[in-house]
Amino acid sequence: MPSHDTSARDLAPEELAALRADFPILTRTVRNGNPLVYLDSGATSHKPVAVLDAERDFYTRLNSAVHRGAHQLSEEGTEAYEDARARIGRFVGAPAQEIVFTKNATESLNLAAYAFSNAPLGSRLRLGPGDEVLITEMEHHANLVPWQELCRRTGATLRWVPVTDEGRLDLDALPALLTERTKVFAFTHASNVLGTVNPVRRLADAGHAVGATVVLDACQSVPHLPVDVADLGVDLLAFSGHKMLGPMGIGVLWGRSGLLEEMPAFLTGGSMIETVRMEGSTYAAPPQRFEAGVPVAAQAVGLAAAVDYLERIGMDRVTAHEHALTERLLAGLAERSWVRVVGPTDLEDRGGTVAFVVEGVHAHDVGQVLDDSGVAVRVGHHCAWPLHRRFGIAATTRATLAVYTTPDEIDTMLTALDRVPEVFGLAS
Amino acid sequence: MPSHDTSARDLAPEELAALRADFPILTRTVRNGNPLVYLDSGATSHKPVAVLDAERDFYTRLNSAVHRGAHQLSEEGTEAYEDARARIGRFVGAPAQEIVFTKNATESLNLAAYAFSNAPLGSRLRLGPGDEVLITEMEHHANLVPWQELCRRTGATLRWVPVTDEGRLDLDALPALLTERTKVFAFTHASNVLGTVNPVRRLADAGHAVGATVVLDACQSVPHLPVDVADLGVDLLAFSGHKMLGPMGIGVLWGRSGLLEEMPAFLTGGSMIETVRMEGSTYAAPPQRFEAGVPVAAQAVGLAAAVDYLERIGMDRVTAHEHALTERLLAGLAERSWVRVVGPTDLEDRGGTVAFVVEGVHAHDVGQVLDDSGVAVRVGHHCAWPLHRRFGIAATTRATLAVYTTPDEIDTMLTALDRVPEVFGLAS
Amino acid sequence: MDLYQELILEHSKRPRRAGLREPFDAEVHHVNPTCGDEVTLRIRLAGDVVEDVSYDSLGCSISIASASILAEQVTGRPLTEALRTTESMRAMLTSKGADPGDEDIVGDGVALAGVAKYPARVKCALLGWMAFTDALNQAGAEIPKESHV
Amino acid sequence: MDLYQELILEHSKRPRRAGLREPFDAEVHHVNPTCGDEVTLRIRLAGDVVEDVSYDSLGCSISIASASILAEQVTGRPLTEALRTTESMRAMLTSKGADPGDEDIVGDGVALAGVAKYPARVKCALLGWMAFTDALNQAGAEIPKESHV
Ligand SMILES: Cc1ncc(COP(=O)(O)O)c(C=O)c1O
Ligand SMILES: Cc1ncc(COP(=O)(O)O)c(C=O)c1O
Repeated sequence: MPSHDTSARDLAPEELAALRADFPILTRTVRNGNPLVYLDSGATSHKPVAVLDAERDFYTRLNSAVHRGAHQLSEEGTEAYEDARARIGRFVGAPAQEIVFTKNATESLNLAAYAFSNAPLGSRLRLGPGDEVLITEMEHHANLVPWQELCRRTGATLRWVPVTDEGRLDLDALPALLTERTKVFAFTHASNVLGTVNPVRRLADAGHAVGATVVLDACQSVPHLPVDVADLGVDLLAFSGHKMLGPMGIGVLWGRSGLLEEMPAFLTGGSMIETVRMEGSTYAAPPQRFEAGVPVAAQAVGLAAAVDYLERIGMDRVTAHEHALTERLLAGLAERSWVRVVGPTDLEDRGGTVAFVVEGVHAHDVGQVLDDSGVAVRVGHHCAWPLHRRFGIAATTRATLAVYTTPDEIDTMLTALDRVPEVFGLAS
Repeated sequence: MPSHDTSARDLAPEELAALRADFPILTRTVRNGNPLVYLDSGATSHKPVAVLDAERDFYTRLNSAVHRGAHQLSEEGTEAYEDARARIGRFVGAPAQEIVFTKNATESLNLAAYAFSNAPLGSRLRLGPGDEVLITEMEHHANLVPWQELCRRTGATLRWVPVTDEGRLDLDALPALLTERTKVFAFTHASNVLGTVNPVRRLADAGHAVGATVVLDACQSVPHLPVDVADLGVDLLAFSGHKMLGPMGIGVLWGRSGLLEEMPAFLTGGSMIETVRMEGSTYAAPPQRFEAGVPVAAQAVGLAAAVDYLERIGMDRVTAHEHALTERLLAGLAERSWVRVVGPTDLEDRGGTVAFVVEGVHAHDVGQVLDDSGVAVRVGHHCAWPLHRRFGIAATTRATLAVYTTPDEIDTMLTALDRVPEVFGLAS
Repeated sequence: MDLYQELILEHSKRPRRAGLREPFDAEVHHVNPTCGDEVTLRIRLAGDVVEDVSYDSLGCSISIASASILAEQVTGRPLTEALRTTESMRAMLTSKGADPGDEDIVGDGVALAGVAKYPARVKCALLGWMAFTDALNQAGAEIPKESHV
Repeated sequence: MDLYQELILEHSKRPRRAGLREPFDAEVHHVNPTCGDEVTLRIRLAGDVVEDVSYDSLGCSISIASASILAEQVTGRPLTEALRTTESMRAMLTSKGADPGDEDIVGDGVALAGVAKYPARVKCALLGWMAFTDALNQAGAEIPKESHV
């Protein structure tokens, strides 16, 4: 993880206990009456009561079609919605008008990708044959398939930065790949499999040097690291609410105002128009241009409550906490010779996502044994199939941490993991 | 409204009172301490506690990335999500696998429209110059702008069925407009301004007779009428959860399986793939093909609870209740010579959406006076600007009813309306 | 209803200086996408002075009254004064009710102070003023940097 | 863990009739998109009899064991019997635990009955059987209408 976090204090046991009381699901028991040990926050995080209450409060006090009414409910609802936008913007260092609400990061990234085919012929943004889109081999399908589809629609060519055996981007390969033909350079901030945190600023600068638009998938960073869009130097940035203690059904696309301004509409309909005639329509300025339909105001308010919650803890401390847990987990796995971590095993530029294989046992079976002890991890390719193929494996077992994860949970998982060689009769 | 509803019993006062207790927001006061009289359910409906509880229950017991995990939480979450799909499907007479979850009707309609430009060249679905898309002059922008954009992308031509002075589709004009060039015929089931309920079956059959794909905007029918996709005879049908007592952030696209099967992917990313390689990907069968990203499971479960709620009342009775209220409202408006209803003034094939103008007073001002008495209506063009232009007006005042609306609320609105001539000094 | 002061109803019924006149240096057309209200506005400058503001306004009483007040307040005034008035109106209207408006600067505009408490109507009251600023820009008038209009 | 019966581990470690053999009438390739598991499966028919099922399976113990049991149960059997076994397996696996399976029909397949309680794993156990049905279709075998496979 970035070095500026190391000074922040880890969460004290009492603090952590108090915080966990805000997440009712953590008291649930699962298989065989075991307490739930949830190590799948990278797929979706749990939500504190404050977030659930904020949504419910919207529905029971302000429920209305925001930006579409002049009555008091709609006025108050609109204010709550726009206030949420401003707070979420501040959280990533962006002015409100650069925050576009979508349904999830996947929609955000598709919105970005479609811009390069919906832009009128002759526009700077419009791609065509000869143009290239550069991604990386470690992308989540959400930052991979939309670019394949863009290339299919436009005749542009997709290229990718390879990944090293250590699970880092192969930066030596970059100069040959990033050329004046590269119109879009899209990559992830933190890998949802390897845990690798990429050198965003350096990559963004390299992208800009050749005139590319730089798109960042920040799904696995915004929930875990302090993120400031100005520092990162990218042009577009996507994340999901549900992975950062917020509700399902809301995502964000941040964009530099100049760029958003240039981007064509994607989903069209109500609330995103300027004028509509049967013969043709004109569209509103961003962010409204990209928010067709009755806005997801309850979810926006819920996400703003999540952001408040994280800010009250302090993102530096969230990072420090997860850093300590990651260290504990990697150390525990290192002690088990039959486990191989896929991704960096050092803590440098690395987040709390740890994928591994147990030699000779399929990830599904590993996960099942853990589940039997109440430990919820994810198994499979984690929507990063090409990355798994790169490492010659079909599936990994992945533990992902969040602010509410405890050291004891890491230990429980490690102990549960020791049943794997037993059950499958490996010499351990 | 359709004649088959007339036998159903209206809601008795005690029933209505009991039902209203399920909607906490209805006890709210607004301007000047007036009780809220919410006549803007056409924009978004309120949500009963059962819906809020269902969502919260998901978050506090089953929260997980459904279809993405093998642990118990994800298994139970997935079951809840797929069970919701089945219940929502049953509500409109469709098998689960024909129900696609989107974020709202706007996304559903865009998904439909993009299919006709994303389909590969040579496919039956792919539009090009010479092809036509037929819509109507009474469409909501959500069923209008996406088709304009489709035509822009493909070179196809947009045509529209005009509206008569009475606010009905001009069916005499249909034969000249619906030809073998028409590849898509998209229209609304119930107008969100006029209240008109269109003869769907007849229009769908006419569309099919020329080989067009028939798309129905059912946003304003599914919440208010019994809807059965088989009876309607259309190919695709879109609606939003938030207008039918459900949460924000979820919509539905229903499609005939054969057609969904043919349709290309729209939003791409995780969960919608079959295989992914850097060189290219293949996609899952519907409905998964159209649900990229971590599914909105909490919202699906909430919407299923809304459907249960409506079914417990019975959609025939919902219709009967709203029918009686519409009659009362239209009668009250007819008594006021300074009010002109825009749309059918008889009750035949008409829902509980009533738009009107007060001669000489702008809708914004009418709405403000109503708001001052606690009556929430919508003012403006209601995302149907061309329709307003057709009637030579910039804006209307619109009251829309729901199952929780009371006769007293209609009376309160009518009384509040009488202040308009006073305030603006009209001779009334 | 404090929103509909006599003065506003007065202006909306008999808008001052309404209609589109020649000659003009710039014409702009602005719409309010939520309600479809529209204003077409022309300005004529004579050196540093706003010689004429003429307009055709389709909208609610607030937007028509506001355009009428605008025309009354800025016509015949030096550009700097007109801009000061515009800035004061904007500040008052977006103050959520905190700024009651300065009658010496905005004249009848103070009657619109109540609009600030109705966020959905602020756009109505601002429509004419935004069109005016836009028209000044298009006419190439020099708008001092400090102005936030 | 009742999921991992001895018999299953046994089959998954030493899958019966594994590998791809010639000659064959049809070859299919099926994947489980959630975990990336894959099976390539070939069938060889001799009249009404399944003469050979050969396969290459990349997956978890459940999917490999299931393929192994499939090969064991259907090889050398008349098509109708093989289809009955397939249908019984499908019914058992999708029963959520209600159907314990009939050993007379599915043989070692009963060891997979526990999988039905783990919905996310049902697909693993079905993978081979779905591939088998698909292969039969591709080979042009006549599958009676009543079969829901
Ligand atoms: C007829 C009609 N179609 C489509 C829509 C769009 O629905 P949503 O904004 O939920 O996508 C609406 C409501 O806004 C509507 O009334
Ligand atoms: C790195 C990364 N990108 C994108 C996504 C997609 O997020 P969502 O499914 O919320 O759209 C995810 C999570 O699934 C992710 O981990």
